[in-house]
Formats: sequence, C-alpha cells, structure tokens
Amino acid sequence: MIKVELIIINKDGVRDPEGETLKRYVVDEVGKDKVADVRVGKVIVIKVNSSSREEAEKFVTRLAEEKRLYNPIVHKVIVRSEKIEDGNN
Amino acid sequence: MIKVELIIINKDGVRDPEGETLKRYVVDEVGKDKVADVRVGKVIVIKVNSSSREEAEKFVTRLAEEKRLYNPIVHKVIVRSEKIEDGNN
Amino acid sequence: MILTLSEREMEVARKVLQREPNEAEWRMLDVLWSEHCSYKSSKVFLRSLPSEGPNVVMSVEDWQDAGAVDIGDGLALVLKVESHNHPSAVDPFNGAATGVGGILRDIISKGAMPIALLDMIRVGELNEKGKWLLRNIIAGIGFYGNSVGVPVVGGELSFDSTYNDNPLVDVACVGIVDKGSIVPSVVKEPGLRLVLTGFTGLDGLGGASFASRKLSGNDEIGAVQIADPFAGKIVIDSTLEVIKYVDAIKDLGGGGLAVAVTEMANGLGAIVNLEKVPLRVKELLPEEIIISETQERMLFAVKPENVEKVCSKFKEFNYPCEDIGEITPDRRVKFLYNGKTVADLPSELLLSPPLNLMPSERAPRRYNVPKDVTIEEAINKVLSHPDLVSKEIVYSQYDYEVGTSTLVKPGEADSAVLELPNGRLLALKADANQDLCSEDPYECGKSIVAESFRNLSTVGARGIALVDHLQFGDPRKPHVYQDFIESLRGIAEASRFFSTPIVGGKVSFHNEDKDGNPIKPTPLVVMAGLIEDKVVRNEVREGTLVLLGN
Amino acid sequence: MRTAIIKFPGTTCEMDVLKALKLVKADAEIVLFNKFDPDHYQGVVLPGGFSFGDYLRAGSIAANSEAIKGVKEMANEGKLVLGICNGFQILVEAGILKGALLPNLNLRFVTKWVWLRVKRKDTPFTKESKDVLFMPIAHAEGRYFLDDEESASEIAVLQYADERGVPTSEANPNGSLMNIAGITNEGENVLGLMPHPERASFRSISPNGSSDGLHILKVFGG
Ligand SMILES: Nc1ncnc2c1ncn2[C@@H]1O[C@H](COP(=O)(O)OP(=O)(O)O)[C@@H](O)[C@H]1O
Repeated sequence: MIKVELIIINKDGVRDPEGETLKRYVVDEVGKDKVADVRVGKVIVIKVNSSSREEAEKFVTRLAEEKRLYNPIVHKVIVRSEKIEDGNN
Repeated sequence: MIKVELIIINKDGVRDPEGETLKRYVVDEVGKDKVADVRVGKVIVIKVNSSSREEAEKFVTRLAEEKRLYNPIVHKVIVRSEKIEDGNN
Repeated sequence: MILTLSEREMEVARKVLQREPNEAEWRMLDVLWSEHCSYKSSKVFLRSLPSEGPNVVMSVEDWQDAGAVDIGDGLALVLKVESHNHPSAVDPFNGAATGVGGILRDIISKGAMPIALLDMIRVGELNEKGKWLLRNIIAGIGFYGNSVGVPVVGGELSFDSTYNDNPLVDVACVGIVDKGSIVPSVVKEPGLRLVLTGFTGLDGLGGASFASRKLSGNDEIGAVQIADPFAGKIVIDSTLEVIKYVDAIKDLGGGGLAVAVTEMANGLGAIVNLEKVPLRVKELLPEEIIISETQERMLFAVKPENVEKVCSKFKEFNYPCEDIGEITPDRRVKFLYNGKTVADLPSELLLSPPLNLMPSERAPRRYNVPKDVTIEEAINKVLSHPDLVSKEIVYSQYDYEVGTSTLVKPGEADSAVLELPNGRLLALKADANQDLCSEDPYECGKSIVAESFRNLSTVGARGIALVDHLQFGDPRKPHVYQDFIESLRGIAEASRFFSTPIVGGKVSFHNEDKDGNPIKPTPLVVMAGLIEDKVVRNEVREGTLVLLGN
Repeated sequence: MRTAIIKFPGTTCEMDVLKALKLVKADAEIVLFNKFDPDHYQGVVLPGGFSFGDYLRAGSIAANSEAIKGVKEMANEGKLVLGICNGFQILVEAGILKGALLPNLNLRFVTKWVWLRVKRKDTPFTKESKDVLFMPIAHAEGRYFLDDEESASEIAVLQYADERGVPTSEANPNGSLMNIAGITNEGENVLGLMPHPERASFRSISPNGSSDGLHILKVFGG
C-alpha cells in the first residue's frame, strides 16, 4: 500500500489570512527576525492500493485534478508518497 | 533558513468525518477498491531563521503547543523540516 | 473494568438477580444507574416541580425526552435544555458542537421540527486557556447549528473564575409539531421491530460512566466525540420524513444502545442482535457495541411492515439503517451476538436503581459584600466587567436568519422573537445568575425565573412554560446537595407564581475545578412566551433615561 | 417559470427559497439532487447551506455531482441559474462561474445585514432593480477572488457598499476583491451571490421593513 500526501496551499500571490494571523502571533511572541513566513493549508492523506509509488502518485494527482480537490486559480499542490505496510499508519 | 512543516491530523482512532465524506462521495466514485482510507488534516509551513533543523523543529513544536494550534487529545502532529536557500520555495 | 456503582448498588443488583452479573451486564447497570440517565439523586425533588397547566401537553412526570406545550391551531411547542460541560472542557470545539447535535436529536425524537437554538456559555478567566476554550466553544456551536440550518437566536455569555477548569456549555432547542403527531419515546406493545440508523464506532466509548481506557493501543480515544453535522442534518431531515411510520423514537445519547433500548421498552422486553448493528470500525466487541455513545444515531420502534419505508429514507442519502431486533413481552432486555447471549437483565431492575437520598446541610450564607466602595468604583467595576460587553462577536458567528422567521434578532432586545408557522409570535430567553446563587440559592432560584419572565415581557410576551437545567458540584457533599434542593425550591415557587409550568429539565452534577471544589451553583432556566398583541420594540432616543421599580 | 430548487444533503435554505419564490408566483419546487432532470425546468436555484458538510471547501463536493452537470447544461442553454451563498460557492467550484470563494479574511463565520450596490442592471436578475439593496449575509467562505481584476470588474453584478451604494472598504465584510458580492457569466443568465435574497423577501423580518430580495427573485415569477 502507498500512502500519498496531497498538500493544498494558497499560491504565493493569494492572501492567506490564517498564516498571516499565525505569523502575527509568533512575531508578538518571539521577535520579528525569527520567522520569515507562515502559510496554512490542507493535507489530504490517501492510502492507495498499489505497489508503485509512481502509479499511486499519478492516481492521486489525476483525482485531484478531475475532482477538483484544489482550485487551480488559488491553490498549488504538492504530492508526496511513501510505501507502507498494510494497515499501518 | 529552515522550512518546517507541521501536519495536524486526527489521531488514528478518532473519527474524521471530512475524510469519510470525501472518500464516500468523491474518491469512491473514481475507484472504490483503489483507495483504503482518506484523512484530511491541516498543514502549517513555517520558515524559520535558523541554521539547525533540530532547533527549528523544536521551536515550531513548542509554538504549536503553547499557542494551542492543536488539541493533544484529538490530534497528532507530524513535524518535518528541510534546509532551504533564503527566499526560495 | 471501572464502574461508578456503589457497593450498596452492586449488592442490590446481585440480590435481585441471585447471581453475579457478567461484565457486559455490569456495564449496562452502570450506565442505566448513572446519575446522568437515572436521576437517582434528584428525581424525588424534580417530582415536586409545578409541571401542570392547561396548556401542558407533555411534562416532567411523563419523563420523555422533552416537554411540550399547546400553542394553538393544533400545534405544540417542544422544549429542551441540556449541557455538554465535561466534553467541552476537554475538546471545546467538538464538545460544544456535539452538545448542539444532542439537543437537536431530543427535539426530533418527538417528531418536532427544530426551529431555534439558544446557547449559554460560561467560562473562566480570559487567559490563554480561557480564550482557547471560548473561541472553540463558539466555533463549535456555530459549526453544528449553522450546518444543520437551525438558527441560534440568543443566549448568554458570562465569565467567572469558578469555571476556570469546568466551563458550562448549555444549549436549548425548541421545535414545532402537530399536537396529534407527537412521537412517544416509549412503546406500548410487543412485536415492534427495533430499527437503528447511523454507524456505531469507537468514539464516545465510555462517556457516561467509565473512564477512558486503552483500545487497540490508542489512548483516550473513548473520551472524544467528533461532531459530524453533515450526518446530523441527514438524520434530522430523514427522521422528520419517517415519523408517520414509527411508533416510538429514542435518540442515542449517554449509555448508547443499552439505555435507548431499555428506556424505549419501558418495562417490556427487547431482543437486540448485535451483529446487525452497522459498524464504522470492524474490531468493536459486542460489549462495546452495547454502550458505545457514537453520535448521529436514532432508534425507532416500527411495525414490521414499515421497516422498509423507514430505512429507505435514510438509504437515499447513503446513510446506514438496519432492523436490529424487536420488542418482546417478556420484560427482559437481551443483547445477543450471533445467537449467543451477551447480556440478559430484567427491565425492571435496569429502570429502578436504588434511589439515593443524600445528607444535605445548609452552607453558611456566603454574602460577600465589599465595604467602603465608592459609587464611582462600583460603576467602573460593573461597566468594565466582560459580562457586559457587546455579544456581537458571539452571535454574528451564528446563522440566526436561516428559517426566515427571526423577527427580533440577537442584540436587538432582551429576548428573541420568532414567527411561528401559525403566525403567532414566540419569545425565548435563558437566564442564570451564579453570583446570586452562590449567596442564596433559594432566592436565586426565584430570581432567575422572574428575570426570564421580565425579559420576555420587554418584547411584549407572556411566559407560558420553562425548562430548567441544574448545574452543581458533587451531590455527595452536603452543602452542594442542599444548594441544589434550595434552588429547585426557589425555581418551583416562582414558576407557580407566574403560572409558567416546568415542562422539562436536566441535572448536571460533578462540575468541579481540578482541586475538587464545586462550581458556584448555576441553575439555569429557559422560558418560552407568546406575544398576545404586537412585538414591543424598545427604542431609546437621545435624552431619555428609563428606570423602573423602586 | 418552472423552477427547480435543488436540495443536496446538507442544504439548509431550500424551504426559505421556496417560501420567497411563492411570493413572486414562481412555479417552483424542491428537487432532491439525485432526482433532478434539467429538461423539466426553465430555471434553477441552488440554495444556501452546507452541501456535503462543506467538507474540503464550501461547495466543492456538490460541484462534482451529476446534478451540477445538469445545471451546467441549463446554463449553456441560456436558462436561468441562480446560486445563493452555498449555491454560489458550488457554481464557482464547478467552473460555471469564474473565480474562487475563499475563507473570510477574519476567519470567522459572519451573519450581518449588508447594503449592496447593483453594479450591472443588464442581467435578467437585476433588470429593473433598485440601485442599492439591503440583504443579510451568513457565511464563512465568501471572499471573492479572481486573478484578473479587469475581468472581475466586468462580471461583478453586486458589490458590498455603504447605505448610499458606495463600495467602501469598511463595507466589505469578508475581504472580497473589489467588494464583490455577486457575479454573472458571459451569457448573463447565471447569477451567483453570497447575500440571501430569500431572507430579504419578508418585510416583518427585515430590520428596516424592506423586501429587497424580491428584486432579484422576481425573475422567476410569472
Ligand atoms: N452565547 C450567545 N449566543 C447567542 N446570542 C447571545 C449569546 N450571548 C448573548 N447573546 C445575545 O446578545 C444580546 C445581548 O446579550 P446580553 O448583554 O447578555 O443581554 P441580557 O443582559 O439581556 O442577557 C442578547 O440578544 C443575547 O441573546
């Protein structure tokens, strides 16, 4: 089984109020210089019945596009995968 | 600079209605047997001015705890990091 | 196995059964005899409440899931209040949200369409933790209420350090139903099928009476219930569509199937085939299925020929629905798994825990009036108290317009006003006063009823009924128990005085801080009233100052 | 006009829309998402609510449904399509209308009565409308965004405004680009808006006694 992680996050030009709020918090706390940027997004973790990471990633990427798991106007996506034992994490 | 990724997701035994719904109404439409499980969580990406991955990860973990960015009773967190060139990515 | 039953209670059970109950049976007794389900320490007193009146359709002594009053034109108003304090302390978002889900299911259990919610929030100091609690409680209530389309039309927000570790999250709901179509919670005849909707899972295993335990290597899962308003909405819509085909409805709350089946059978018997229960996770044990408190489930008693009609309405939305057993004449509640008996107990025993009258003792009056305060200090202190700030930040997060009937909206007056389907105008208000109650619970009981009645009158309404919710510390402490008894006496006296019958209520004990100190006594009432003439809108113009009273 | 009000699991405003459409004498009915046949109707309304729990993003799961394919067909045939709140979110997620509706800038759900400037009156929905309308919003994801300001300005039909109809930044409740509250498509037969016209159709519940929502809904009458 392959665990595929799809990270959906706002593109650089699109405002991310949650990240901005968090950054303000952090800056308040620890000083301006410690943190350069904060972004908040969603992650979808999909366990795919497959033995090839490449195939599983392709499947998830296609799914994300066809079913619009993200909106290409505002989001960028990152796909990652790892092989796991059945039933495990 | 270190880019730290903090993934916040429900613990394994805790329900995730969002993932369940996504599986039942979207993912299963594409291939019911193809996917074993879908889970949805949040990702926070923080760029920390630091030269040590370890230090940056510790900083983000502490921040997440102190600012109650997650609820340890419900969520588990996964922390990952990578070194990046300034301003990149 | 951790049980909350006392030695005495266990002796009673053994004596009646003439044997040692098995583990599943102990757990059933544990939940059914829990304070939460059985009211063993409070029932005697609740019976003394003035619960009758010419308009009362269903009241405290009927011991149903909610009370109901006649509002004319063949309609009844169904009313209920409940808290979700402990879950909200652990997980404020899901705790508050599932509280809303629970109260809604109480209303639809009567066949009534929920038309409005109220939320009463009490938290401690606004430090980092207090803010986190408050932010998430509000978000949780909004998440559930908004998602299912029931407007939150009013409530309270109050701060007191007594709630630092134990916030109070109370939610009330009102619904409308044709008087003749109110669905009972109990059955009258054997032979009816038991139909269960919704998946049963690990979540909420052990909420009512035993502490969390390890399950499949995961920790503390049992304590947490995740809110799923989407499922909740399907349950609401579908249940209201099938009421004409069902003989009785119970929602599954504290104590899960054990409590719902036993209370529905109401002295008759039942057989439940646990292998038929739709499961979300495969590894659940039969004993766990019996007491799992997973949300968004309903139990229906249905004539055999109607089972299909009921289930098809749920399956239309891909929602599980199964025939899991039947009501029997033999006065025993039996849970079987693939034909093997898991638990088999007499209904009578399950329904009648030994009542619990505890020692009570009047606490010294706690009048605590600071001396030598200048009028200026007093005014500053009062006006800067967070209880008195604008509550817009709260109610603007709730969809109070859905249903297109909210006439007087949150923030506009001291009560909310709704337009009912028959054109009549309903006013709603909730009140509590922890400061007064900690000084004199009896006077306070009277005072909160009077205050609701006054608040209703400011929009032109006369109170017609109320529900109460009594929130106290550990009743085994004589002062706490005495506070409870006295505040109830005060509430009862005032309701008699105003002719506003008490048609329902709820008791929540064991509200304590982490050092074991009880919270300030916090009884709370929710009153409904009708506007006989037209809505009174208070309008204060520049230059006017209005004072009433002496 | 024969009008369908589509109910998805999680839709909450279908009854309110029906009640309001009756006021303008529309021949409207509520249709379950899996029973919807676009050929039966000349108009369709996607009411507000939380379709499929609004999981992932508001409207995103409903946008994938068969019913929405039917709505797309109707839009292409020039039939009237109105999306209110969650309905607007669905239209955007389905690509029937352009852009995206993002979480409100203050990250909170907000209920509030707002003033709207009617920027375009050349759509069937706003043809004889007043210049300024008063309606409530109730949403958490209503911040309109499009990566092309020029075209956003063209498709904008309604803008959050002050009482006189000026789209000031104070009047913007959610951070929408150019205060946009509602947009149309190229054919002008589709309107999506975040405010709820059906909740502004009954004088008794409007804070100022108006019924401005009927200005939009009347197109389904007759
Ligand atoms: N938790 C809440 N949820 C919804 N509405 C609330 C809440 N708290 C306060 N409100 C509303 O805010 C308004 C003002 O509240 P408050 O100042 O407490 O009034 P009062 O003193 O009459 O109780 C009322 O309309 C009340 O219903």
